[in-house]
Amino acid sequence: MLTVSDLCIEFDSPDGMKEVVRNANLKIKGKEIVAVVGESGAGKSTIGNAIAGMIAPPGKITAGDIKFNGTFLGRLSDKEYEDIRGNEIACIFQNPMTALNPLETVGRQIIETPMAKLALTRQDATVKAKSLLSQVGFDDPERIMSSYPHELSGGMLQRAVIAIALSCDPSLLIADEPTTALDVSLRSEIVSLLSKIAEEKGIGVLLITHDMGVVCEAAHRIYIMRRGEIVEQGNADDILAAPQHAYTRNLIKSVPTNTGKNNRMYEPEPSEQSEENFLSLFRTAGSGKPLKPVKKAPEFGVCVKDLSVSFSLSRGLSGISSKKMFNALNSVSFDIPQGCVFGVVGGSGSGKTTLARVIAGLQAPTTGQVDFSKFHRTADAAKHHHERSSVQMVFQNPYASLNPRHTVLRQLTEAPINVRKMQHDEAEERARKLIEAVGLSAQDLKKHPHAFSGGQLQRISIARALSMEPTLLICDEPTSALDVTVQASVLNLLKDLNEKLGLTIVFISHDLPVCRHMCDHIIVMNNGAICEQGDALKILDAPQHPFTQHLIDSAPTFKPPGLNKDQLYSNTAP
Amino acid sequence: NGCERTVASKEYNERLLIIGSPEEPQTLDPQYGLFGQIQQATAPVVYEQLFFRKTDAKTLYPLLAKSYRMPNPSTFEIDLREGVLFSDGSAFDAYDVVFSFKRLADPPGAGIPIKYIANAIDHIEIINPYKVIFHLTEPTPGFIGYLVEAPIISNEIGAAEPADFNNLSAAVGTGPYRITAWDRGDKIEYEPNPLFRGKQPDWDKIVLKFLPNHAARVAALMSGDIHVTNYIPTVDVPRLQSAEGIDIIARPSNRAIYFHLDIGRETSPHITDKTGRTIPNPLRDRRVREALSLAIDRSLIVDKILEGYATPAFQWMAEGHLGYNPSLPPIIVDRERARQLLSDAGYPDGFRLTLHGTAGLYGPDVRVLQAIAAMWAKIGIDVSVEALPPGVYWGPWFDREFSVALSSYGFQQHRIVPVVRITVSSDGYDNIGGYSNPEVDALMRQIPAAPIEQQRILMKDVTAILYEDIALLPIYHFQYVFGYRSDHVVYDPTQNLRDLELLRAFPVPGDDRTES
Amino acid sequence: MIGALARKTLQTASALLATSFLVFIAVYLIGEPTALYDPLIREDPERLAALRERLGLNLPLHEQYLRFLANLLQGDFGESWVYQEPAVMVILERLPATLELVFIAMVLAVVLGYPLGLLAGLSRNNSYAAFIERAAIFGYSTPTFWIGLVLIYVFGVWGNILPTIGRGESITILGGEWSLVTLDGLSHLILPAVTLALYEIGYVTRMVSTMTQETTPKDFIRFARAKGLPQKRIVSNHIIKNTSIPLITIIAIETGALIAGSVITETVFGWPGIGKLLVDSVAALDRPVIVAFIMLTVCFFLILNLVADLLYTIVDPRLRQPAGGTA
Amino acid sequence: MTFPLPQATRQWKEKLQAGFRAFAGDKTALACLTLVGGYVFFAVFAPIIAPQDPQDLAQIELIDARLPPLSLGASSFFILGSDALGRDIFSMTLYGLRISLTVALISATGALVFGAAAGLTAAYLGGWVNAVIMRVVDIFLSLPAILIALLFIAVFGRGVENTIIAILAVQWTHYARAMNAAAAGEINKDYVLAAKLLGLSKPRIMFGHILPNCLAPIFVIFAVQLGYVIAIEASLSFLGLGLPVTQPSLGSLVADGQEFLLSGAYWMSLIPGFVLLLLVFAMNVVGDRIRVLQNPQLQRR
Ligand SMILES: Nc1ncnc2c1ncn2[C@@H]1O[C@H](COP(=O)(O)OP(=O)(O)OP(=O)(O)O)[C@@H](O)[C@H]1O
Ligand SMILES: Nc1ncnc2c1ncn2[C@@H]1O[C@H](COP(=O)(O)OP(=O)(O)OP(=O)(O)O)[C@@H](O)[C@H]1O
Ligand SMILES: [Mg+2]
Ligand SMILES: [Mg+2]
Repeated sequence: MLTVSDLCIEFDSPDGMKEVVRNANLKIKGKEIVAVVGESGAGKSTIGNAIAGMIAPPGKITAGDIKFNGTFLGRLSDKEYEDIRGNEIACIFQNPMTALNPLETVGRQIIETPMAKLALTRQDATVKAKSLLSQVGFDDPERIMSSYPHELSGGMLQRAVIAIALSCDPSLLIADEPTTALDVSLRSEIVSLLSKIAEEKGIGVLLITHDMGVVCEAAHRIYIMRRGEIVEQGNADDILAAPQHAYTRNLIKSVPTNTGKNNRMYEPEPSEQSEENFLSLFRTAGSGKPLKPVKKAPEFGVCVKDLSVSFSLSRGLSGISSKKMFNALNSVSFDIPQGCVFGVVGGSGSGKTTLARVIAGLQAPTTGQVDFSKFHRTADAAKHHHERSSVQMVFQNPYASLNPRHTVLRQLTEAPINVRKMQHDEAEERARKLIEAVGLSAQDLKKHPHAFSGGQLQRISIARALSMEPTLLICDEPTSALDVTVQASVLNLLKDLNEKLGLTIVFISHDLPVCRHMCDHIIVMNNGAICEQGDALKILDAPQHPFTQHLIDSAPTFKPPGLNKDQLYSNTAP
Repeated sequence: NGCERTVASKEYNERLLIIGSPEEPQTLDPQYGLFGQIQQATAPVVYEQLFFRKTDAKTLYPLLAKSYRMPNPSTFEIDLREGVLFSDGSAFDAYDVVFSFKRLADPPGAGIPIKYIANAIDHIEIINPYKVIFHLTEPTPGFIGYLVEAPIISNEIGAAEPADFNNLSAAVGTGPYRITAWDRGDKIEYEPNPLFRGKQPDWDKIVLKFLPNHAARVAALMSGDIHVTNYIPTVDVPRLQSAEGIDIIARPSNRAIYFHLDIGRETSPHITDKTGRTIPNPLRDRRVREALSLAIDRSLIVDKILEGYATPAFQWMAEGHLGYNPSLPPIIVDRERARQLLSDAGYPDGFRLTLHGTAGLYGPDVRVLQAIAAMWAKIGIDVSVEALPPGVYWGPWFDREFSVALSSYGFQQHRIVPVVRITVSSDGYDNIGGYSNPEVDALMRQIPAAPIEQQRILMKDVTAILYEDIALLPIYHFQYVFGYRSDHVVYDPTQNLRDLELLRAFPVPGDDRTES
Repeated sequence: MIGALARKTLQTASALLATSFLVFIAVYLIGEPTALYDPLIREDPERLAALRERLGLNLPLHEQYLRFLANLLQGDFGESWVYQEPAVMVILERLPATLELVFIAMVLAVVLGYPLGLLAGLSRNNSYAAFIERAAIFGYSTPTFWIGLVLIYVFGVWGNILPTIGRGESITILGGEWSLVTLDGLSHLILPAVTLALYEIGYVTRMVSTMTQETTPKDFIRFARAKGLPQKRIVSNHIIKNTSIPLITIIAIETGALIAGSVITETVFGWPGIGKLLVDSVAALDRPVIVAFIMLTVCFFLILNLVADLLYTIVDPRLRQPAGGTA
Repeated sequence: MTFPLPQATRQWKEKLQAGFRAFAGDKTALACLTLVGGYVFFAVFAPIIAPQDPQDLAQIELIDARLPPLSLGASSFFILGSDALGRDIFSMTLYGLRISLTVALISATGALVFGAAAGLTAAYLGGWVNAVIMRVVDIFLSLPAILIALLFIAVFGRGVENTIIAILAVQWTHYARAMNAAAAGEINKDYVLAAKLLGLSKPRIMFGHILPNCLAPIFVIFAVQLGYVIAIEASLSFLGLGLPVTQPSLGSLVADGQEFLLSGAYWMSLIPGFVLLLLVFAMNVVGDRIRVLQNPQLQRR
């Protein structure tokens, strides 16, 4: 069905054109789910975009062909391409949160495609949209249809985008990280949905993902990419069982286990930069005191009391006076002990992001409060808190949280220079170290956000949060777009900061294995309420609440045939 | 003769006349303002006066009056025309005359009385419906002029205010036309008054269109969208003259453009030496004033700025007007002598002054100001020009905040004496130059009461003294430039063409109005 | 809701009050117009006093203002000093002429400017797109009186196709005279409306084109393309809304600005609108008319801007909710 | 022999060079930039280039009034003709350019800075600040420029500064409203929240973060206003309320000359008019190129 041969793609960069995809060869047959897995920034999304004809100029395809059902896509006119897109080739963009027009309801954006491509009437299209929405796991499609994108959570948007992609019954689906923002049970629902339609409707799926569990469960064949090249390919089972390339091996090894607890992630190639060196960037360390692991101090902490947040569901002008409200958070109370990694897990749309925003002070609670008065050990730190910068947040949507007009360098140095009164040179030096610590290069500092891949942006936003040396770091799905190897190094970095410098972290994630290794404490949320909270391991190993149990049961499991994970870890874990 | 009828040419079949005017009346109340505002121009075809004057300004024709007698200098006996109807059907009689003059003296609502008329009349006696006697407070030689000015309105309108004229409910006159519509900012429409006593006029409709932009108005004349217009920019005259079907007329006027010189004060607010220090007022020295006058090339200004459509003015009054003195010689430009005079007066290096004037009030006033400044610059005076919008100009002008200030006055014959008096008498309100000459003061006291022939002689003396003293700096006398489609209208040269009295010049009213 | 309405009303009222006060002071500072109305008035102090008393100029400024306010409370803006008629009537009488001119000009601006702008914005590298963009620049940079005079010359003197001066036949509707509804009226409207519109068309074209250029690289437009939506659907469903906020702004401002600001066009074409009235009134320092006029335009702007604000919230749902509280 | 530049200067120089290279990517824009440069050159060196100083009344000979281009008058040779007072149109255009550039740039930039700041502050601070600022904007929107110009002339006399202030007083409102509307859509976006969390100061967030993302409409308004400001100034001249009569700007030359437009003396209005149009055109093209360059997503076609 689809053959990609010798594809090369270039993008511009401050240092001239740069090849980001080199000689890629790829094949997809009908009924087949082909996974593309690889390092963040390897060029996976770029290949997907190239197939859909969506390379943004000045980027361009410099060589190679894409043949789809006998036609060479590269030779199509804009108009002909238009006819193919949607009903032949459909896309799920990597970042669902910016893929939708903020000024239109989600419903209209779903139905417009079938109306235009399949010539459905508005009624038929609406019926179809509703059924699609329930297929992707919504109980109340009506509400989703009438919502605007900003009123939906990350996971909800992602599912809406999937629904849109499926709305015209395409024969090839390019799914770029379709499950990153979904909780585990939805993730398996979506995965089986994809498998089902691939099987039933005979469509080919190009599944770009980091989630080895998903790969394991759904993919028939796998391509492994690294630095713009496809380094390995083959049947899913073969590759997972007997990876040939060193990178693939590392990848598989790095997948966090579902049992036990390692306080660190497995990192196949720990960064050359010594962690001491990195940590010395931080003020506490810079002040000359020797680096000592900081004691956890549970007696201090942030108290969240009776927090509720409700949004009005007014629609249009008629709604201005209506008082219909939606409760995103329902009197939530808990304490975040200082120095711990505080995990928040829960269903999609359960209010995690809302909670994070309230704690960060970006959203006024309807009732209740977040009390920081017992958080700081010293008056000095408390004062620092009021200058705001002691609470930092990594936003769920890195695309929107980085100012599109500023270079990465500016994003990383502006606050240190202006708020922390750092010298220019020092700030730039730190920015370089930070960006390297999250696995990017100093060259990248000159670029603007639009020139980065999803995972790269996510790391930039982590680096930015860290540049302020927060005492409380709120991470909203900070690694959802990262492949497991990069994820491991980033998470270890956070863990180091937590352990050595006592950084308190609120860690929102869907990835239960990650939570297991990262978190000391966990709350499980569902529908705006906490259904369970306590020690991380206890909850994950012995969930009490039915919702938690359901969540844990439905997690896709990654069990590479023939490899003993525990063994792997015991070999290399520090 | 003056009764020549206008004929519609073949090209314009409709009996329609469209006149383009740059200005619009502020009200249709013919009595509201009597000082050169435009309503006087629109009124004549609608309202009539007791008497009427033609171009030469001397001959008087009775209009609503039949005849008059002056048994003594302060009594005017007037026989009124009988059988005249107002356009609303009511009859004209002595009560309307009394009403009209009463209204002038004591206007309804918030109106301002026209003092000079009110003060002149002691009372009006009605002998019978067609005979009235004006009893004056004192002998007033120019009184007949007031009768020429005052339009007669119907007493039926009672306490009507300007607004009632504007909405046409009170706009009732005895003239050949009546106003049928006023679209503010756009046009006034006139139609024949069916009750007019004379022959019905030729035009079935006259439209007075308001077109403030000169270039656009000229274009409209060329395209035939309007048939007659006035205030044609002189630069456009050659082109219009060469255009087919368009004729141009220029009529001299007694409107003088002149400058007041600050003579009265020890120091003058806008005169300094060249470093900006205050100096004793040089304008007090006659030699300096003469130098200024000699430096101005009036003919060049008339030629180059007004295309010759003006008359260089060496004395205040224009030829043919009260106070014109033919024995005074023209002033020939002489820069050498001007410089010499300046250095004799102790200003070999000149001084610095600001010339004030209006911007856009009197045609090319801004250009005239600059041209004069340039001419003075050439005799070593540093001149800067401040051209102010009219709304801003007159306040400081009256408050004597200027040193050399542009002025202009369009004289009507009977107004010349009072205006000259207030302008040059030591205690005159308009004497903003502070000129003071006991001889002139004495003459000006003497003249108003003198008989008219005596006035003529004395006024010449006044003019000569002013010329000699260089009390004012006259520059030129204005000419009215009209253009019309000669293929559509015929121009009647006997009519008095002042300002905007186009209506009178083109659609000639019935015969009996002009024959006494 | 009621509270919001009350707040808006209060704001409006205080804006009006502030305006009237400002204008009062401004006209006072510019000077006294008595000499303008009657050049010889100084000759006669008695008459000057009478005139000043009539105009209320004999009172100290604050008393004049208080008196004005007192009358205003009874809905009376005072009588025009020049026209001797209620100031509001003087203005209202001429309002329809200006309104229809502005209306036609703005309609032309949107009807022509929007598609041209979209065309230019969507295909940035085409020669015709470049042509549209450059033509738009000339549209808004050419002096109005040039355009007016050239149109008069071409269509009046030279071609003799269209009437060049004044307003055509009008019909009374709702107490106002409207010439828009007659053929003759419409033919008179064309040239002045086009003269006014050229600037606005250029402006709208430029704004739409720029906003389109800024919108097209956004992710959601790329996604819409990836969905296979035809270009015209992308334009109608996505681009138009996302380019419309600045457009609403400039249309609101320009409509308001044209109402008072079409003086030059009105002067050139002898159009009986209120722009010319304002200029004349300012020149004659006719304070009642100036004050009434400006208060009227303030109201007009307040309404226009209210409508614009409403449209913003219709266009952008994110503006409907009160801003996320920040601690 | 070259001296090593200090690091910062070198960086600036590099940035500037890179910026210029990017700018030169569009040939029309480059041509227009050259043109604007030429204009600035002529404006700055007008006193040296112009054969006549039209502001010096002593040099004016009325006898030379209204000579067509390429005619020899009494006082000098008039390459582009003379005006109604005998001033050299070429020299007047050069001097007018000086004044027009000053008036246009200062008032348009001033209005931009002031208006954008007001609109942005209002949007960012919200609440009563917003209400007050925006109502003030409404009021100023309604104040006619002629009234303000007249007020200034009455109180301070004519002057370039007064014209600038009168124009500024009216035009800033346009930016304020456009900015307010654009910023209202930005203030709740994540990147702004992130900036708040970083502890950046309010002015920095407003001007460093929100502003660059609202620039597109502002650029257009500025481009339009550059021409419009000159037009307003010409209109003020048209109404007799403009610059001092002895210091004509391009706009007032065009306005004064329009009287002669149909009477054959076309050069008085047309020549300065075309010079003006070309200037506005070039500035627009340059401005648009800058807008494209400052948006990283549009950079380098
Ligand atoms: N518009 C662009 N301009 C310049 N460079 C770009 C652009 N888009 C992507 N790149 C570069 O191309 C490379 C590949 O990006 P791509 O988005 O394909 O990565 P990816 O494999 O999808 O990564 P991730 O898993 O993080 O999403 C990255 O290094 C990125 O910096
Ligand atoms: N501005 C808003 N207006 C209306 N509803 C909103 C708004 N913001 C969030 N919601 C609703 O609140 C609920 C919680 O959203 P939130 O983003 O906190 O979910 P989440 O737990 O982060 O989900 P996910 O894991 O999918 O990101 C969702 O149902 C969402 O639709
Ligand atoms: Mg990607
Ligand atoms: Mg979320």
